Amino acid sequence: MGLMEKIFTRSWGVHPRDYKRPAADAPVRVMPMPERLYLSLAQHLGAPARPAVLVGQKVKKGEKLADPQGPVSAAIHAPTSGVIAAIGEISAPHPSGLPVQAIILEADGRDEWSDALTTCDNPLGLDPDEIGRRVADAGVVGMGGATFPSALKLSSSRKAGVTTLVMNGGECEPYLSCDDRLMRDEAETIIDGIRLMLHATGAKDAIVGIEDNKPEAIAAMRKAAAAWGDVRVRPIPARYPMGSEKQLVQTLTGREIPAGALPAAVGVVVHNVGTARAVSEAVRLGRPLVSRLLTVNGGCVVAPGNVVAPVGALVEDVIAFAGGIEGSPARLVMGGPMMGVSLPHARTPVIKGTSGILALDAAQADDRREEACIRCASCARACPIQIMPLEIARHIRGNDLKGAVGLGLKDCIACGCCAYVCPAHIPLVQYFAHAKGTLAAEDRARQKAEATRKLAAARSERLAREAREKAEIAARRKAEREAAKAAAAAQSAGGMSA
Amino acid sequence: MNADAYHAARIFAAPHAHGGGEIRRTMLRVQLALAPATLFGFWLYGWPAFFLWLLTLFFAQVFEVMSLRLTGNAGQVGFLGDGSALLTGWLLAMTLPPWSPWWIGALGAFIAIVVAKQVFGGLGQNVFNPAMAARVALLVSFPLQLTAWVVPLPLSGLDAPGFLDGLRITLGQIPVPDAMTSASLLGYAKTELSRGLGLAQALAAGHAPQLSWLGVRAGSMGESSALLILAGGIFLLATGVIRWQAPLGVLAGTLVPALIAHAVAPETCLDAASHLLSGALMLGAFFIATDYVTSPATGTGRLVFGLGVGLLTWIIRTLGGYPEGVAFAVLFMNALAPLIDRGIRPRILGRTRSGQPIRNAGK
Amino acid sequence: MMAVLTLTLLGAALGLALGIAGRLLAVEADADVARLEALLPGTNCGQCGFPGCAGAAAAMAAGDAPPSCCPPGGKAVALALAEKLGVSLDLSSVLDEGPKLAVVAEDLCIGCCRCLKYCPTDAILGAPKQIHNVLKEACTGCAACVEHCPTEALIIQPMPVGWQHWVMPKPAAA
Amino acid sequence: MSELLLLLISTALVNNVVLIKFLGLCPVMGVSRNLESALGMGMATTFVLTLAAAASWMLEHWLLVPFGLEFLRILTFILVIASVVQFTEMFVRKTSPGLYQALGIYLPLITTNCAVLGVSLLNVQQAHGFFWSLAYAFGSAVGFTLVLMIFAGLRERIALSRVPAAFAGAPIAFVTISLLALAFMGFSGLNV
Repeated sequence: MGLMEKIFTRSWGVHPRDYKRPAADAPVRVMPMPERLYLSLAQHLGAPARPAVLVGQKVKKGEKLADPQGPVSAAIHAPTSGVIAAIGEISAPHPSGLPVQAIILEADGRDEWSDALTTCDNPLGLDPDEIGRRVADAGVVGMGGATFPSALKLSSSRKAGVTTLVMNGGECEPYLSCDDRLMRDEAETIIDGIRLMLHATGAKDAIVGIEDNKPEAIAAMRKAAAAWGDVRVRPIPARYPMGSEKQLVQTLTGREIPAGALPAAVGVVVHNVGTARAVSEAVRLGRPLVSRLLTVNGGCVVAPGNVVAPVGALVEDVIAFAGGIEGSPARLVMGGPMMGVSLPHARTPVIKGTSGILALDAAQADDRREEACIRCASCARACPIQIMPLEIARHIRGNDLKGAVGLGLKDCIACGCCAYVCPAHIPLVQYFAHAKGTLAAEDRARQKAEATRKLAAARSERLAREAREKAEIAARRKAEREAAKAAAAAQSAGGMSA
Repeated sequence: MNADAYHAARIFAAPHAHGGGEIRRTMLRVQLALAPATLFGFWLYGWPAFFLWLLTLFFAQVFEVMSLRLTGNAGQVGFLGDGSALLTGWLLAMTLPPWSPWWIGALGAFIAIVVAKQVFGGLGQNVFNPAMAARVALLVSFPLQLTAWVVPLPLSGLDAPGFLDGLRITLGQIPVPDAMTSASLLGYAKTELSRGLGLAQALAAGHAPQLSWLGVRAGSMGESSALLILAGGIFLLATGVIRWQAPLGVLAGTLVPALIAHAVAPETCLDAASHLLSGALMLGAFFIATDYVTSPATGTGRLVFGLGVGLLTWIIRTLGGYPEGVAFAVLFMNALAPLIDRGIRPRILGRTRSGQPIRNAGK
Repeated sequence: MMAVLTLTLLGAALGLALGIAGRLLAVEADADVARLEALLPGTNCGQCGFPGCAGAAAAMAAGDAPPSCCPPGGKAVALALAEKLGVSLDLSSVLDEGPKLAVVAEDLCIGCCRCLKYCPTDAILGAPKQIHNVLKEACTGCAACVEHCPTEALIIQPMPVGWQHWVMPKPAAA
Repeated sequence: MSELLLLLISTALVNNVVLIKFLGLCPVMGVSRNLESALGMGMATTFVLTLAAAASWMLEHWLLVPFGLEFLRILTFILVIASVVQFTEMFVRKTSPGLYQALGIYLPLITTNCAVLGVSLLNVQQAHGFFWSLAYAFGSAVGFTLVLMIFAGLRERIALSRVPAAFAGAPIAFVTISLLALAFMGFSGLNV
């Protein structure tokens, strides 16, 4: 970056040291099937899946283990053949380490595919809705990390009438190289998946955005896409968070997504390149999403590289396969270093959205004491959505969440640029996460209060009605009695007069 | 070690990486940028200037550590701390008459560190620039001492005081001889104007603005050499410690009215070069108005802030009762900074300036 | 004499002007109580010591009760009330240990159905001689049921937090 | 015209009613917790100050002087000011209940804002004409509003700062306003 540029340009984002190589250049290794797999029922955005198998049941690879529950949810399939050992709790791949419901599958070692898989030789001849159905049946979710159910995204894009399919090959997070590797090794499959997605969404063309620090991937994808006029490969400048939806769409199409809206608002839908591969596998081969390529990297990993791991494998097994740990890691992270979650321990499973497992040494994690904000506004300059992290964090510190929302807290995409550049080492993202969590909890409390208020009102109404009915009955009885008495009196009087 | 032996020490929030920036390094860079002008000042004004500088820094640090002890925040970063108190002391020393007695430096350090900074909660919490608050408080309280500028010694016929004499001057045991003091250019112009003399006549006698570039003239260390201060500022710009908005604003805020006024009334208004090169304007533009803590946080805000400082400086110098106005201007704009920050915010991506989601113009 | 006359006339004139202005700018007695009541949980659990939420709202509007008087409402309700009332609130005075829940101790419940009729939200399910159950979604943790259980089988516990609803702790301030 | 402008600048900045004349400190300390109510207070005070100055000028020149009742000046001025404040209170309550609540007791207390009476009396003392009185009052009120808003902005920032417990609240507000007064001293002697 030239001197003049450094002084005068208003640039968003950061240029972190990427640590991608040598892991990106090492050939992919396929992890042998572990003895037990732990399939979290909540490995996608939305409602957890509902188990469709019983304990003790034998399953084959690719058979459905759990059904989606509700509109935003995804099915889960068996990554290998074996027996359901239990349905119980396991530590979630989440900083809290709180338990999550999981299906525990004992592998039988034969790894037999189910013979009920629906293959298709001419998927472009299928109805777009049928493609969506098969993608849903395969339990495909967004592989970039957000894990939004892909079928839902395909069908809603079609309804919204999107015109452009943006394929995210940015992979801007440092350390991670699984998308890079996938594009180098399986460009043909990815392009096939992209063309299926074009068909399913009704979009006219697809743009594959790849950061220019992956020349091999760009070359491979260009070669594979050359045969198709509607798929273009575009190198984009390497800069974090280029892979974020809003930034990617703006860079590739020049369109700015309105706050709070989906990319569909500007006629765009964004999918990850890994998702395209999963879609192709699901539709052509009928194979559900049961394993994925992920990067094992970080200063404490003996042999960094990309590993094909079954969904449900424990993190410690994956690391052990990748050569194990040297030294003592300062942090164990699932996902990238900028937005990934720190794990409490390694006995937690790989899920569909796990793009990487990082064992970072102390220098890489850079865990330093928080100092006072000097208002240097480095964070504001780094922020890709141009909120003022320093001001928002001040308000959160002072418990003024309302003020924080007014300053744009809800626009924050939690990319971590602000905390990355902060010279005072203020955990800005933690402040924002805390505030967002607290606000969500308050929302839930408010909704519950609304619901219970209705219940209470219904109850007092019921009590009032019961009291009223009781009173009416009593009044009727009394009236009847009086009438009877009067009748009797009249009778006796009549009798007397008679 | 095996992965299953790992247990997180606590809950870590993302990101799990850091760019490596440090407050201490930023402070160090600013100090580095001040060094050339300061060394030149030592050469120009001799030992007393050095002692005053040393004492001011010393007292600033002592008061900083004392305050941190009292508020229970001490000992976290060692005696030298984050270097912010040293920087404040340094900036204050740069604006004081170099032969001031020691207690001016000590009192100034007290006002800067304790009253203007630690009382507000320490680093990053103050709303007024500590060095400028101290400078204004001193000027208002001790106008005599604060305007006793010595003539630079290398050019004067008088002998420079030696180490011991210098120490005694700083300790106030030897009064500064009248023959060695002189008004600064701005002060001189103001006095002459009030005596009814025109500037052309007044400035003919010895005050040559060209000397300002070299800085060989009466004044504080911070105004001695505009050239060296400018070099320091460019160093800060190049290392990304400061950005261009505030300095440009200050320089333009003074330059534009000075050019116009001098063209209209050359007898009563100083020329632009004198304005830019005299007093604390250069120091203010590159080292004071760029103070992160007390200036607005946005680029546009900093430009507005700088323009305000520059314009007010010119107004006070030209129309006001004080010959120099940078410190007052900075304090006044410091007070306005929260309002500027409320008024000028960057447009959030996907929203209009008023905060509403944008319409789908791109579709 | 002149002075008295002047002052009297001046006073009368200004008084008249203000009287007219008062008519023109009259503000109807504000519906403070109703607005406050709308913020309260509305379960009439009585923990505040006033007869129902309406009573508490009236007391707060009259200044007889602090905005922190509603235990089931917690911090959120206290803050909302304080804002409506235009008073500052010392948050440390609000006891808020997060949302709570009544739980039936299954080994103690005798299925007497006595608690049922005291629950303001009908959150307790039960039939005679059957172990009762508390509907998590409907229970406000108001504890109205606790004292009516003959075997002390009803316990108020903090609402369990799942990982989806887990809130990132605030950074320990440096 | 330009003289009038200079008078405005002079009263607003150079001879600022709050920081140089030290009048009306009570609302400055009391209603400067947030910017919105500070602005409301400033506007209400501007209204009262200007109207009171006009009314008191008329009172002085059409009633008190002709009848030789100058000894009633303070009494009648206060009466007029109180009425204007009453009217303002009704008006604010009707048009902006939120502001009414935010200003609280300080709204009726404008009556005892010594800046209002002070400016009216200064107008008499300095024998200003009617429009000159209005401009003087308006300029003073603008200066008052300016200080109130600057101070509110500073206090909003300080409210979220880590002020040591011993200085939290009123003490830090006094330290701040003293430093603000130092900044305004730069305008002293301004030849406008």
